[in-house]
Amino acid sequence: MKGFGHFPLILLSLVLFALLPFLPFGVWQAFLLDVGFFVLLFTALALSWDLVARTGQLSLAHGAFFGLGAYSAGLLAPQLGTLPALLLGALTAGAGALVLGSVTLRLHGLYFAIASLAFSEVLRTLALKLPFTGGPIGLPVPPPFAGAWPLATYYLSFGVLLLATALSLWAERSPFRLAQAATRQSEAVARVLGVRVVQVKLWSLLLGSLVAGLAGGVYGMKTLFLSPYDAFSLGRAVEALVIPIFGGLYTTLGPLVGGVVLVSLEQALRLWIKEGYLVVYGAILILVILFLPRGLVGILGRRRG
Amino acid sequence: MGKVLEAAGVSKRFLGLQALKEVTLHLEEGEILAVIGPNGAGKSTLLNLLSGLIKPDQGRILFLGQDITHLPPEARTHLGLGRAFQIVQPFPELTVRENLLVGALFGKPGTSRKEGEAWVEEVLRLTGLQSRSEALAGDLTLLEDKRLELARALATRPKVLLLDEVMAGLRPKEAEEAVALVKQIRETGVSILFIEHVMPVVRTLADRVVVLDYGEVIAEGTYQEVAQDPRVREAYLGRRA
Amino acid sequence: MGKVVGFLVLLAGLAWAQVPLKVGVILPLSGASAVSGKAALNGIQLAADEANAAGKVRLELVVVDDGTDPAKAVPAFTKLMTVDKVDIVIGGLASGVTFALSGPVKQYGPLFLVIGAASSVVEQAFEGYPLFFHYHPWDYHNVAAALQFFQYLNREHGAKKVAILYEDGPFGSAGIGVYKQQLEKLGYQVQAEPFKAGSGQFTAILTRFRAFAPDILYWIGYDVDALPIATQARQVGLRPKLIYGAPPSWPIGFEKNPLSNDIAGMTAWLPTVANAESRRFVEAYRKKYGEVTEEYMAPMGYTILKSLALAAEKTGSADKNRIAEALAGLKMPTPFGLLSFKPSDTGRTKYQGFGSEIWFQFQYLQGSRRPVFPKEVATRPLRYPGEYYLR
Amino acid sequence: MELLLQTLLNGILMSGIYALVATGLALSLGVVGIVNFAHGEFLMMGAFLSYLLFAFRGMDPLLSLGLAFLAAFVVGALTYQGLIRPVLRAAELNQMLLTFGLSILLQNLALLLFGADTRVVAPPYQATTLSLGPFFLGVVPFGAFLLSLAILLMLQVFLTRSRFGLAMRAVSQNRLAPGLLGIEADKVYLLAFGLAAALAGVAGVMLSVMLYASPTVGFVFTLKSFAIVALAGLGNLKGVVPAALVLAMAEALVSTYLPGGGGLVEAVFFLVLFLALVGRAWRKA
Repeated sequence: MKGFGHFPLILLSLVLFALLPFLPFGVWQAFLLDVGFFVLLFTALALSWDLVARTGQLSLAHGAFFGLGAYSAGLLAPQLGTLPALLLGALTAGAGALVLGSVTLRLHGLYFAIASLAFSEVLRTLALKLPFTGGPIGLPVPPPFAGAWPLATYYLSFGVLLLATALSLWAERSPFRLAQAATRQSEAVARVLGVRVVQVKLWSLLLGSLVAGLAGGVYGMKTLFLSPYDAFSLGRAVEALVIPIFGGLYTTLGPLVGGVVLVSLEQALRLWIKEGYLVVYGAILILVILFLPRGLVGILGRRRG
Repeated sequence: MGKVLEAAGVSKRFLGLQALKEVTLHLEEGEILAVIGPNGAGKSTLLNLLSGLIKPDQGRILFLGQDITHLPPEARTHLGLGRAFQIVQPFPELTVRENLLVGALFGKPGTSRKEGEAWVEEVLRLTGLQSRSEALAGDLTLLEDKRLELARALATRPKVLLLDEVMAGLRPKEAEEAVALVKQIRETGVSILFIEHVMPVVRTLADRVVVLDYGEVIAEGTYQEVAQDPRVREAYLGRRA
Repeated sequence: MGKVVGFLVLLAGLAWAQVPLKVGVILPLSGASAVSGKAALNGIQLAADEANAAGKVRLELVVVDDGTDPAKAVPAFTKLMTVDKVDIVIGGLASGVTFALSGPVKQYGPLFLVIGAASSVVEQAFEGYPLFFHYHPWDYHNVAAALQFFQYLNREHGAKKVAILYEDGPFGSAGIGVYKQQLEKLGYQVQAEPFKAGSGQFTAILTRFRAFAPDILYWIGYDVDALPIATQARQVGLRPKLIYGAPPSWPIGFEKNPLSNDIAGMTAWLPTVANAESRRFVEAYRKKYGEVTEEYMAPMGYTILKSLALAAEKTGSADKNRIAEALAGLKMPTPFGLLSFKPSDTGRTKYQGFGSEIWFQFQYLQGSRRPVFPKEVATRPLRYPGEYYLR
Repeated sequence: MELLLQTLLNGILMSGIYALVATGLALSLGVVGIVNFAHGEFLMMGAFLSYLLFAFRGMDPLLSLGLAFLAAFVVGALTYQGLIRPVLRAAELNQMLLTFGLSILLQNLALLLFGADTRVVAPPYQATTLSLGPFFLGVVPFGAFLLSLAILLMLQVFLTRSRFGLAMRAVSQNRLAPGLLGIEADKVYLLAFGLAAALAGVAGVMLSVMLYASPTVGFVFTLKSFAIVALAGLGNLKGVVPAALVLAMAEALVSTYLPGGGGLVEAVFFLVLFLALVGRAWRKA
């Protein structure tokens, strides 16, 4: 299908990120790696949101998937080790997504968004109240692989992005893309044309939540500490939605470019403008919508869908 | 010839309004059946029931002898029951070819990408949409939209096709073309049930006509037969007066 | 503004300044803890000015914003370590963010002077880290100070019932279990209810408390809750003899609101505190910023940088280990009283600056906050019961 | 029994202000078709206006009400002209990102101008309380409730009696195809968006007296308003008041009767919402 045109660009940026620890940035090296970590992670989260949005489900539950993954991985890592804990974290998020998805099948657009928001708020309260989560005080998380390898978190984050990109590219270049696009544009018509809409929606939500849960797990291993307000943050869910719109919806390249630009931009603005940097950030969002209605990738070509 | 599609005593209420009342009708293999009736007679409800978008309160729907009353729309499509909508609803962000590909790939489970693409080529040719195949569906003219609607239903390779006022809004010349197209589709072995307002179209196209009024079947027969039926005349004229 | 540049360089005018010292400052200048963070930064900058003017050391501050968010704090801290190459960092205001910094701190090994982060979870995270200087009291100190007050209220005023409202985030919930247990040990009957900070809705909980008829209404929350609690207690007809709160800061203009009258609270410092250091600080602060601060994080930041400058002066070196050594042996008067470092009560960390002794209780009396407990610092007697009861 | 009645009373009082804020949101959603994430920032502006006039001019917040209405209306109208009108035909998600950007911008502008501090006003009647037998009634919440009700009634009259109001309802019931956006519709949109902001501005003044003014005061209310509007049925103006009542009651009952309920209020609020949305969707089919 389409999307071949951007493939070299996607590949190039991935290679750049893979090599980032070895590029000569001098004193900025470590700082860029830390920024890079969060760029990769939040870009992956944004891609996972886009993957779901392609079916027309506007998820505000990505903060919840992120939090589910973060807490499950954080709780399990001491017993099971890093990778199994991350995997189970992702699966927990996936299970949450299937529960959410199957009861909200008939909700569309903003109704789905608000139901998923409500879901997220309820889960946050659970994290706050359950006896084994550390409650409001928070949960310490061990670093990955007992801290043996300093670049571990960076490459874990890179791995999450790689997975998100691979899933997104697969979805974009297989018939699944048509099923998603048909479902988004009209569920009734899609069904009459034989698209198994329920499956398409649930699969998309499942894949998206697995990536989001994985991202959450890696996040905890970087910050070493989770609290319900941070891990289940609504702000993070919103960021996951802002990035794809900013970069260009329903594509792989859009969230990728959007994530790299927007997350780095925020870090840079904070560093150089400091007070009131979010005023500039807000203004940039507005200007992009007004002048680049298809997002940043709108500059590259006119297609989407 | 046997019955390919059958509605047996189908009823449906909406919020206390009786939209369909024990409707029984059938479609013969290879036949073109028209369902007509004044506005609000329940024609669209009937089509939605047949294609599975809504479920009947009572009665059964049989397709090729199989009870499909409780099957979801996509499963009916997989069995070979296709449908085109009255208000054309292309996927505007996909190209014409991609629109058809949706039907071709998902309409029959197990269709390979290659088979699907080949079939889409054929449908494009049949419906005269080849030259527009790479255009975004959102950019089509009304006539092209109507063709796409038909083509997309056809792409699912149906044995039975349900058409919902596909001629509405077309100029006489364009309608003539569309009629020819529908006849051509029948030639490929597809049985057709269609809803129509435009009477000349019904006359030239339909082998048989069923008339609905207030959710009930009030007449059935050839165009000439039902046109003579006093109840039909009353239903149409009485309301207009 | 000069602040438009990413960092702020303060240069002493004295060319013969002896010890040049680059200090990283990582504070929440945006996000939930921005009020405290900015106050702390003001105090730090004031102290840096003074130290540079004195001429024995030359301090250069590199300030970064942690955004009250681990995802922003970690890169910002790394930048301090690797780009700005500082050996000494002042920061760690919010507990969650400080915890997130524990990994990078251990990795880069700077001298870490911690201004806030009262949660004892943070203490566990930094256990065994040799260059960890924690100035602010731990949460168990806060609990101890408040309990002392409760003991006094019980003994002297016959208070028997406490209703506790605590916000359900880490700030309000951290010590709640201990509080309940200890208050009951003191002979109190306790009812505790969580609430969500900033929701402003207390009528329901307060209505329920009415049947309990508490002597003391104790709320552990933020500045946003101060006024709603004061008004809604009256509106549901709850009449405690004392409304007592422990937010990190109070609303601006609250003292001018008659509803604040007789509300008591706990703080480590007030601009009216009578010690010499505090008066000097207030004067200097007014001169530099043109206003008086009410935030205790301002003198806390001031104190930290002062102590650092003093230690650097004493060693005459910029080496972090030698400065740490000097800090460890330091005895210094501060707006909070005497500062000296000792191992923490739990023994987990070696250098704990202040303890429960810096906390005192004040009351809003006729438009300003006056210390009322303990006796050594009290400038007015505690009004008990308060006017919300007498009404 | 007394406790129950007092609880119900508390719930009813709170529902007024919820309904006022949510009605504004429903107006912009139902008439203009815009999901306005910056709605809470209009509220925040009202709260700050009230605070500033009180702190520097000694003006009673009651007098600020009218001013806040006008000021917020103007800001809303300008927002429509400058930002919303250009994106009326854009995809819904684009509109959402735009209003989200506006929300961030306004909130942080306030932060830059006024700092993050919580600010309070002190009118003499702030905590005045009526006691009716065993029941207590705060004058300010009661007044805010009555005022909200009055404003909503006036809005109702405006929508059903005036020409513009009728046009507005026509638009909300049968949203015009974007291509048919005529001058009339444009005016209707402008008016509706301005009105929506004005309602939030007035609510902001009330909240400055009941709670406080700060850059983030609007956030909770935006969130709850979205919940209420969704419960009412998106853009359904008539459903807003009952929905606000249901959610306010749920909150009051939970925090009164559930042990530890204060911490569960939000969760219950959203649980009710979730079940209602899901339940309705499955029943309808």
